[in-house]
Amino acid sequence: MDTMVRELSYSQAIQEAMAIAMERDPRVFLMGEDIGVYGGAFQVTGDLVHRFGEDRVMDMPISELAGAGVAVGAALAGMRPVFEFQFSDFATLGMEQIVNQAAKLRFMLGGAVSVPLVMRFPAGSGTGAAAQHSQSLEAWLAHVPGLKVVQPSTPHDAKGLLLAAIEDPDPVMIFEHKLLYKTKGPVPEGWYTVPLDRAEIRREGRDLTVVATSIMVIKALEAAATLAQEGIELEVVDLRSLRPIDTETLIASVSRTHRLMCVYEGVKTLGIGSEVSAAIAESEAFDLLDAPIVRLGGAECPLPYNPELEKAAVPQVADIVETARRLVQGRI
Amino acid sequence: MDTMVRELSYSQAIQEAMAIAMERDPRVFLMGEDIGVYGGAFQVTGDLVHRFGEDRVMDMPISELAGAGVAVGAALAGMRPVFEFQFSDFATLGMEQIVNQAAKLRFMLGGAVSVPLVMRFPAGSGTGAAAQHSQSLEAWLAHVPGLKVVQPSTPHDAKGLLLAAIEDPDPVMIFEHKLLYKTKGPVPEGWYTVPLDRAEIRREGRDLTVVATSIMVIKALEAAATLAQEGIELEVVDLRSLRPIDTETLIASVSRTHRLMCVYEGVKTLGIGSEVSAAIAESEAFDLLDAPIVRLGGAECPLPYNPELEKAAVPQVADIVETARRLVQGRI
Amino acid sequence: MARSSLTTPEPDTATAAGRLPAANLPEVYRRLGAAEIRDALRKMRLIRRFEESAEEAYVRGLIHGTMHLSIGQEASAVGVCSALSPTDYMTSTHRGHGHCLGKGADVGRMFAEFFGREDGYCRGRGGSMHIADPSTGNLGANGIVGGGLPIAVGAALAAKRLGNGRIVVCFFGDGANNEGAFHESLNMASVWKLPVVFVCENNKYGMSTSVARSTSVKNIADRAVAYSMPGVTVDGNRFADVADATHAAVERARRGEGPSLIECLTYRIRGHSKSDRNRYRTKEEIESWQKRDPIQLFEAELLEFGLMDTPEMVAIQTSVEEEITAAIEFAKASPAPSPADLTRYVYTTERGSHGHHGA
Amino acid sequence: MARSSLTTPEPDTATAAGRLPAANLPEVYRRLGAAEIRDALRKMRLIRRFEESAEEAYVRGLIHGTMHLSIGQEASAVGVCSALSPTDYMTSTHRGHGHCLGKGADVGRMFAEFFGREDGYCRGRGGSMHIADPSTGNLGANGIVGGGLPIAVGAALAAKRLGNGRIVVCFFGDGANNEGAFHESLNMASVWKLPVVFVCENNKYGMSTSVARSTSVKNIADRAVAYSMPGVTVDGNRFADVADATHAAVERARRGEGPSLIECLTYRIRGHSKSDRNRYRTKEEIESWQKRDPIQLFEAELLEFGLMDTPEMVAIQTSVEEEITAAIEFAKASPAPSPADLTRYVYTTERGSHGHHGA
Ligand SMILES: Cc1ncc(C[n+]2csc(CCOP(=O)(O)OP(=O)(O)O)c2C)c(N)n1
Ligand SMILES: Cc1ncc(C[n+]2csc(CCOP(=O)(O)OP(=O)(O)O)c2C)c(N)n1
Ligand SMILES: [Mg+2]
Ligand SMILES: [Mg+2]
Repeated sequence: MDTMVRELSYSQAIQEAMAIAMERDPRVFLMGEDIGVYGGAFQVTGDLVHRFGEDRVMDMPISELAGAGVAVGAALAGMRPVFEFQFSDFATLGMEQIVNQAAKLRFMLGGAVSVPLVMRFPAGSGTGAAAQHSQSLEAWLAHVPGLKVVQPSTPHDAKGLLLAAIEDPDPVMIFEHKLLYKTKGPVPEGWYTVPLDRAEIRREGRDLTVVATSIMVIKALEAAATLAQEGIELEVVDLRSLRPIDTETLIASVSRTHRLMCVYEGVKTLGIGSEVSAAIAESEAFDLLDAPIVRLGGAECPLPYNPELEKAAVPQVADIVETARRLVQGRI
Repeated sequence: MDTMVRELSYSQAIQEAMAIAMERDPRVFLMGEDIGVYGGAFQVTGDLVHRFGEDRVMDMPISELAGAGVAVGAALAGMRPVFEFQFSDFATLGMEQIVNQAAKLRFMLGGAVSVPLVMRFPAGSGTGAAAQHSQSLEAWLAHVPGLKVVQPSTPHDAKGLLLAAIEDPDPVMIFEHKLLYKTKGPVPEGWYTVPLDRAEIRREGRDLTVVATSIMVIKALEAAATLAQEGIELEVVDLRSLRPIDTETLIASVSRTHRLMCVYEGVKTLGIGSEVSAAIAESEAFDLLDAPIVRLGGAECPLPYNPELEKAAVPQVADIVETARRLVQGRI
Repeated sequence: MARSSLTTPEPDTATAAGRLPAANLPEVYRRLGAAEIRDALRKMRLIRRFEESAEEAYVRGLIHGTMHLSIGQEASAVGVCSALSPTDYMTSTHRGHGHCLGKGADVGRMFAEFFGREDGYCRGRGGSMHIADPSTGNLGANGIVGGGLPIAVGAALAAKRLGNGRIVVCFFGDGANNEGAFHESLNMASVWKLPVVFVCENNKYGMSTSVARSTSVKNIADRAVAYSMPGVTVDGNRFADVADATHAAVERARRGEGPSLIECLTYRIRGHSKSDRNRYRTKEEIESWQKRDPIQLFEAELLEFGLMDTPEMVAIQTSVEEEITAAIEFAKASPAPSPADLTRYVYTTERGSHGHHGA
Repeated sequence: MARSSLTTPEPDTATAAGRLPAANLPEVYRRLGAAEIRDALRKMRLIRRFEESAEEAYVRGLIHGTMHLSIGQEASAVGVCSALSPTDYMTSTHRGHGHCLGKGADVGRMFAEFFGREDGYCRGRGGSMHIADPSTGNLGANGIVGGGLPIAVGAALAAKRLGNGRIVVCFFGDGANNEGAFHESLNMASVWKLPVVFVCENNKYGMSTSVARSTSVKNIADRAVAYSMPGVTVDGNRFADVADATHAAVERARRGEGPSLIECLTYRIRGHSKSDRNRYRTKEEIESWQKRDPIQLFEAELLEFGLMDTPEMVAIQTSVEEEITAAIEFAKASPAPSPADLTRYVYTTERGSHGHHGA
């Protein structure tokens, strides 16, 4: 189909989703710091303010806690806020409202309310912005019942997940990777959704299941291409949904490949790969495993400024290739 | 020894540690909400204000973010703050200072400073205080390099870990369980420390390693006593240190028992047991495992008010007994 | 607006309302009809008896956990609510029973919640600290000090955007006024001229910490200047003062002129919660405030102005007693939630076995 | 205290400092010796040239990441620092190069940090946004808007407890003044009467958002009343105004009378960071502020009052150029950190292979 070949960047795809949602539903509005005339720190909202006006593309004071809470209150009172944290690191200031309020209100009130809000978190390293502007904190929120958490790796999913999130009656947290914003890919026109609870197999392969998230999906696919030349076939699964985790797809994949490796940028300890590993180790797939479950995650340090150190702090393609090879060859 | 048989409650042990530290080191002071004349929401600081004065047992305004940051600044400038969050749930308001500042400052400044502070978090459910006063959020902080995170399960360790934490040059986070405050146990007099990075085997057993944290250690020991009557011998390991995790002790234990179960109160998904499971599944102990690694964690919901629901939301002794039995009998 | 010059009222020397000359008849009595005034007094009684009964039930083990009683603060809850319409929103606090009843909640469903039952406002999941009644605009108590402030601003933003004419009342305590959420919320509400009335119930303590030890300004209402909004300090134990100040702020909000801050000086007679040993205040202080009981002050004033007579007041008490008794029976009869439903209500669209449930 | 009646100065019509009658000689010139005044001017030049050179280095690819330049704000950094002693503490911001140099940091180590090298102040781990120099009391820039406010209060608490006579200066921006951290920090500092001087560098924008759109009060200094501390608004482009206001606040702090708030009205000439397209302000606005260049104003004033002559000023420029050139050479020659050392400096007591390291 014609519409399928159109390419957009990840950030254009997100912007298009927001525009479509605002066109369709007058309750949808955007809130964040410098998302209006500035267009957002990563130019994701771009020129939307000129199209939808300042009431629907709202710059807010630098007040992340109240900002997050305003989104909660607006959602309770009939609106559909899409809130942007300028960097995911600043979520540390909004955790109270995200975790104690947004995530719990429906439950605490015995189902009397819903909190239909979306929060977007530009995350990840690779921009030389050092320790307070480079974190991947998605695991925190994936630990919290009441939230749904997704991490798109392609422009297609960035748009489809955002539209699904806006339509969803519950709070959905979307972790976007800053280095993906400029990556391009096919994006259908118009309105469509991608399910908030499904992993996606990006490449099939018999030797090893690699469960990756966000930008690591791209790196894992590169690693898979390299290893394919050696006859090693990786099955690359894009986890995509961190809460809930699509264990069904993961178990099915591991049952075929008998080996599992998790690749993610967040700090290794208690990062999302720890959960994937534990979910498989406790499942029926455990008995089918031929090798230890290996995790490649972020280093156990804050993100450094120096670019070489920064690269060393998160898994790179070469690390994936090397570890996957050893794993498949029974050397781990 | 005489001094060993003296029994104190968990909260008395903590209070004694604070008193000893303040006696020894004039830089040590306590900060928190209602820790002075009120004695702390859980009476942990008790009468210390009368002994050490308001400058060293400082009530603060209800300002968790700045409070945490004041502790950071005071630590940088030569003091040794021991900060109490009244409930661990309110850490959501202090995350910025804990995670972006306390944890990262030394690294970001290339080792030019240290941040010797201690934060205490009364955590856990069982008091009927519902979803915003019952969380177990230790996994969040255990995900953060730069922090050390411990969870004492006995009065002995509560004192020894706190003294070690106060002596430590880096930020140490201590998660205390509210239901443990009144439990009693032997506590040596005077100054001693418990290492911040070591797990402790509480009961030896050949059939199954149960790695538990905090109050779940007590429950696991009860379960072990029950199962011993059936001839099932649990090895109960008190994880105690969540960052770093003492994988050495865990691997050694699993290598003996060939089975692993993790029991913790925090939400199951991405709770501390997920990390323990993943660490073992990736270690040399993997090949020695005879059964899936099972996690018993908190339910995937906020903590409910109704007492029956509240109990159902966290692992109970009967759950541990039942799951351990099935695991050992090869029924999982 | 009732601009009281009160700072910290000296309770024992304060003028009893009943001795005011009729020329000073507070506006509220011209504004409200007899039925509304009767309703206000009845609500104050109902709140008082509700909390006293809850306290008894707690002692008898029918209620677990903890509870924050607002006995002594009924004039502020009811005075504020008397200026609201049923569709207006409210955010409340951990000390929120009065707010909830003031806004129109049903006592039976409140007891049921305290008893942890399915007919409770939160189906037994929330308890006292999360009591809410969205059907009367109450978006909920909050276990987080200051947690309701940003939510109120958000609801006001929604009301403004949706143009539904609703306004929002946001209760918070003196302790909460030092949270960052206070600052950020008042600033945003003012910048965006949102229809919200911030009501600080200054009962002199945040748990054990007095305002003097926690707050670097004499009157919390003085902080309003930092947000270019009107701020007034009123006698929070006097229904009429609270009602008049709120009425003015509500009118301003409805006219689209933005937020206001009202500080109600009041006092909680009971301890902070069930674990309070009252070490931070004196018996004398408590007693001096008991002499300014808001219900007694209100009744005295109504008698003085000839707006109600004693038999009517007695009738109110009787009907309140009946309502409380019936409510407790209702609550006791309500079923407890089933542990099988533990994870229900986490998400609106529930996966797996539970499917969708109606109310 | 230099209590300026300035609100938003109209830059093009403002009186050039040089035309002030000598009777109006600002206090600072009586207080500081010739060497100190010279040092202040030199620091302003050094900051300017440091940032211009860093900008060039960025374009040439020697620096990566992003950078927040304070060109146009040098008078506030140096004016404030002129009132401090070397042992006093400072917390700084993401726009902190001027603060850091003002407090006495070495340009070579700063460049080395920007180049990500081991001789950098943060051994290449921090970069521009985390530049710090504890040896001169600078506890660090901060990537979190408002992040330094509570830390400053904590350092002041420590200074008070340790009785070491130090005071703390806390820089933050107009944008930061709407963070909860601002409110909580000023309140605590006031309640505890801590020796801290809060300096708001109001450069009219927080990134793209003007003060008018973000802040519900005309002068940020007016928020001081909410914390019962003195608040003044000064011309932040005029060294003398900043220095006098800071001196008064520092004296107050040293006397144990508590904190103050100073608002310096100033302007950043460059974009917010390297990604700014300047869509939120006009060329005319920028140009009008360029006419009030703080270095030029300062030089004009010094000439007018006969406190320095042109040859001296030229000599300063020359020596600054030499220092910058040498510093860049030093920085370029400094080794890059080894990836093997990735997790060094996470903990003070390092386990495993690394052991302890000296500086
Ligand atoms: C963020 C947060 N910090 C601390 C607490 C514990 N706490 C509950 S109520 C309270 C005192 C609140 O004081 P105030 O706002 O004056 O309300 P009052 O209890 O006097 O009605 C405290 C400290 C909390 N629930 N939330
Ligand atoms: C908590 C937080 N929110 C947002 C940002 C992104 N950010 C960096 S600087 C800035 C503007 C700050 O404005 P101001 O305080 O006025 O300082 P200025 O940049 O004008 O010097 C913003 C929004 C941040 N770094 N931290
Ligand atoms: Mg109070
Ligand atoms: Mg600014």
